[in-house]
Amino acid sequence: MPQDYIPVLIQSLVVLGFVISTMLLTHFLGPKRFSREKLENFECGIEGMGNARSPFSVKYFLIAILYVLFDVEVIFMYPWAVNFKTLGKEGFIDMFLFIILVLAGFIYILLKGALKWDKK
Amino acid sequence: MAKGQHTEYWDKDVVSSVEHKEYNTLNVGPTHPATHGVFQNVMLMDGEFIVETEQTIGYIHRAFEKIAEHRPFYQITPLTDRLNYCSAPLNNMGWHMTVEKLLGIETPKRVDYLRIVVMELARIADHLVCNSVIGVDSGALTGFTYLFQDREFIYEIYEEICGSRLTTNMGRIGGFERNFSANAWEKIRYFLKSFPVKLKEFEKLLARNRIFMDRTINVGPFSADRALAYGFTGPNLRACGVDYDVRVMNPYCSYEDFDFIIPVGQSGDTYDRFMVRQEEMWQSLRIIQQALDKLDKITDKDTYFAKDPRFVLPPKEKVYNNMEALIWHFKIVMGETDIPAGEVYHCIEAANGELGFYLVSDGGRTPSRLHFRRPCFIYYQAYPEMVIGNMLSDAVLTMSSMNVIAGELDA
Amino acid sequence: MELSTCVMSEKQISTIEIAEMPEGYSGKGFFATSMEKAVGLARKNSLWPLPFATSCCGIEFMATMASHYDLGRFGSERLSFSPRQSDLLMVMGTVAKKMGPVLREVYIQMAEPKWVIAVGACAASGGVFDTYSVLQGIDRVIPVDVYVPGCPPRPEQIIDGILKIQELVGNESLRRRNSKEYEDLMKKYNME
Amino acid sequence: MINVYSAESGVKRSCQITIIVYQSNPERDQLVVNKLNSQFVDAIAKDEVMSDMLCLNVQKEFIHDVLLYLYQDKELQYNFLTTLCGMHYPDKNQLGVVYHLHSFVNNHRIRIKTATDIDRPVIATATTIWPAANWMERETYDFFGITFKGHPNMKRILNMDEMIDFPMRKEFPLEDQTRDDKDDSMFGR
Repeated sequence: MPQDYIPVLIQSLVVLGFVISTMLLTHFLGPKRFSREKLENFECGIEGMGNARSPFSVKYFLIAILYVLFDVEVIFMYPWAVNFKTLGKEGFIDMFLFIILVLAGFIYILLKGALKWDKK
Repeated sequence: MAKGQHTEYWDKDVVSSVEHKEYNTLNVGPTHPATHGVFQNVMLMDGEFIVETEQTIGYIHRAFEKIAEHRPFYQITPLTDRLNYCSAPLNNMGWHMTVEKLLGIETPKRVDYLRIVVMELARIADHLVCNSVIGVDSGALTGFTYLFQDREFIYEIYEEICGSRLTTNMGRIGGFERNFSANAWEKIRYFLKSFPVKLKEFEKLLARNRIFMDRTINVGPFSADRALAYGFTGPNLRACGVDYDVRVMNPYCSYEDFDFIIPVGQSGDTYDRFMVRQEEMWQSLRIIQQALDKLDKITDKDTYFAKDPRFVLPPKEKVYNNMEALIWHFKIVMGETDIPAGEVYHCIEAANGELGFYLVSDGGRTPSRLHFRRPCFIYYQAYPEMVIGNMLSDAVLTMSSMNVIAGELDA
Repeated sequence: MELSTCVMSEKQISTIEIAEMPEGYSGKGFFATSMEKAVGLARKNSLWPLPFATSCCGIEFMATMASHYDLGRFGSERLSFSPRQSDLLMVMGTVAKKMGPVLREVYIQMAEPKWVIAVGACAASGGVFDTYSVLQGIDRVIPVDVYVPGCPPRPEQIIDGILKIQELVGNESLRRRNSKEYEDLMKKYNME
Repeated sequence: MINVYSAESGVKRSCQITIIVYQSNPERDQLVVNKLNSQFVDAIAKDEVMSDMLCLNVQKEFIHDVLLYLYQDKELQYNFLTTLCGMHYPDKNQLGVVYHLHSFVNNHRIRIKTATDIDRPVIATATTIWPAANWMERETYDFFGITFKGHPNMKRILNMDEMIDFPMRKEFPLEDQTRDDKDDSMFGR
C-alpha cells in the first residue's frame, strides 16, 4: 500500500525543489545594492515624514478581524461538506445550530454598524 | 445618542474614532498613477476619509511666459501646443487668432471653417482621453484601449494636415501653411462615418453601467456659484449648471454660423462632467459635419490664408528667383514684420475651458508680455473643497474627471 | 476606400521571428549556453517599466501602450508605478529642477538591476526649454542608458528605444553591477 | 499706411491696413466709466493704449474697493474674474497687476490695471471677493514679487521654494545658467 504513494512523494519533492532552488538561484544571481536612502519606504518620490507605525483608524482592524472570524466558520464547514451524505440528518441539524449561532453574531455586528464603511 | 442623556464611554458608536488621534497623512505624490501628471496632494486622512488636502504644483514649470518674451510672434506657436498637449491644435488656433486680432487681419470664411474642423477634432481627441481615463480610474480599462484607436485615427488626420501627431504647430497667423490634401478630406469623412459607432459603444459601456453610476454619481459635487467664484470654465462649469461657452458668449472664427447645443449638467459631480464631455463630443461631430457641408458650398477651393501677406511666406519658386520675395521671406522668418503697439485679450473655448491669451506688444519684434489664462491652473484650486469629507477613491475619480493637464497647469 | 485591411495570402510564411536564440552549443535534444546569456534572455523580454510620465511624451507613451502600437508585444506589458517592482525607469517629458530630487529618489529606490531610458528631447537635454526652471537633461541627476530623441518621439521611436534597452539587457554580464567602473559611475552621482 | 509686398501679383503695392479697434459696445463702456467716476472721484483714468476692451488705470489704494464695487453693483455685475497677471515696467520702475473682469449677465469684459513702485510692491488681495484669485496672486508673487496684503498663504507656487529672486522681471536672464556647452559667440551675444 505505502509504495502507491511514491509518485506523490516524487511530485512533492520536485515541487519543493523547484521552489527552493529558484529562490536561492535568484538570490545569488540578482545584484544587490543597499543604501540608507534605498531602504526608506517609498513616498511617491519625496522623503517620508514620520514612521509608518502611527496608529490608524479602528475601522480597518475591525473589518480584518471580522473577516478572520467568518473565515474560520467556513473552515468548519469543509469536513461537513466532504462527508455530507454519511453524517445524514443529525449532522445537518448540528451544523445548522452552529450556523445559526454565528449568524446571530453577524446580525449583532450589522446592527452595531461595524461594517458601515462609507459613512463618517 | 438621542436616547440616553449622558453617554458612558462604552455606549459610543463603536466605529467613530474617539480622540481623532488616528489621523495619518497620505502623500498622493508627484509620481502616482492617480495624478495624471505631476502634482502632489498631501492628504490628512481619518481612515478612508479625507480631512484636509494641500496641493503642491509646479513640478514641470517651464516658464512659458518668460520664453514668449524672447521669441518673435510666429515662433510662439510651438510653445502653445505644449500647453494642453491632449488638444494641441486648439491652442495653436487660439494663439493665431489673438495675433490676428492685434494686427486686425480678417480671415476669409474658408479659413474659418477649416479652423473649426481642426478645433472640433482636437476637442473630440481631448474628451476621448479624459472620458476613457475616468473609465480607467474606476476600473474599466477596455474603454481606454478601444477609444485610443480613434485617437490614433485623429492623429493620422493631423499628420495629413500638418505632418506631426501630438505637438502639431498647425496653421500660421492668418491661415494655414498649406491646403488640406485630398487624403485629409477622405480621412475626415471616414472618421465622421466610423467614430459615432465606436462612441455609441463606449457610451453604452459606461453611461448606464450600475457600477460606474454608483462610483460617480454625486462624487465631488460642486455648486454653480462656488464654481463661478473659483473661476471654473468649460465642461466643469457646464456640469455645475452654468451654460457659459465662449463659442456662444463671444463667438470667434465665425462660430455664429453653426448651430449646436451646449450640454449642461445639474449637480456638478463626476457623472455630470462625464456626460457633459460625452455630449460635447456628439456636438463636435455635428459641427464638423456642418463645416464640411459649408466648405463644399464654397466655390474656390484653394484660399487657405488671409489676404494680408504679413505672415504668409511667398511660394518657394518666387523666393528663389525674385529679389523682393526673398527679402519678404527673410523678413517674416527673422520676425521683422511690423507689429503695432497695443494690447489684446482673446479667449477661445479650449477643451478644458476658456483658454485666454493676454498679449501686450510695444511694437517690437517680440511681445513685451504674454499671459496665458490657463483653465486647469484656475479651477484646480477648488479641488480641496470638492474632496474634503469624501473617500480617497472618490477623490481620485474627481481629480481625473476634472481633466487637470500638468502642461497647462504649470505652464 | 479600404483603409487598413491587408489580406494574408495562405502561402505567406510568417517572417516574424520570436526572440532569437542566444548562441550556444546544441546537440540532439539539448541546448547549452552560458548562464549569462540565459539570464539575459529572460530579463530582456520581461522588463517591467516604471512610466515616469510628466508631460507630452507621457501622452505619446499612452499611445505606445494602447492597442495600436502595443508595447505589450515586447514583454513590458505590466506597468509598475512603484519603483520596488520595476526594472526600467522610463523618464518621459520635461523634468523641472523642482522634480530633480524626486527623480533621484525614485531611481535610488528601484530594484537592482535597473536601467533608465530618457524619452524625448526634454528628458535627454532640456529640449526646447532652455530656461531657469528646467533641469537640462536628466543625466545631471541619474545615469541614463538610452536616449530617445524627438519632441515627442513617435511611438515607433519609443519602441526602438525599448529594443535598444533590450539589447543592453540581453548581453549585460552578471558581474557588471559590482564592477569597478559601475562603482565610480555611482560615485560620480554620489549614490553609494 | 503700410507698404506691403503682395505675394501673388509679385509687385509691391501699398494698401491701407486699418487697425480696427474691435469695440464691443461703447455705450456700456461709457456707463462703467461714468458709474466709477461718480463713485471714486479721481482714482480712475482711461488707459490710452490701443486695446480691444475698456481699459482702466486705478490707483493702488482704491483697487480693492473698485473691484468690490464692480462685483457688487447691481447694474454692472462683474461676477467673474477671468484672469489676473503681473506686469513689469522697467522704464517707469514699477510693477503692475492687470485684472480681467467679465460680467456674464451682460456679457461685457473690462481690464483694470494698477501699478506699484518696485521697491515696496504691496497690493490689496482680491481673494476676499473671488477665491479664484488665490493661486493667480501666488503666481504673480512667484513671478514678480508683488505681495498681496490679506492673502491666506502668500508663498511661491510654481518655482522652487528656495528661489530668492523673481524670474519674470525683465533683468532676470531666461537661459539656464548651469549650461556650459553654449558659448555665446555662436549665438551672436
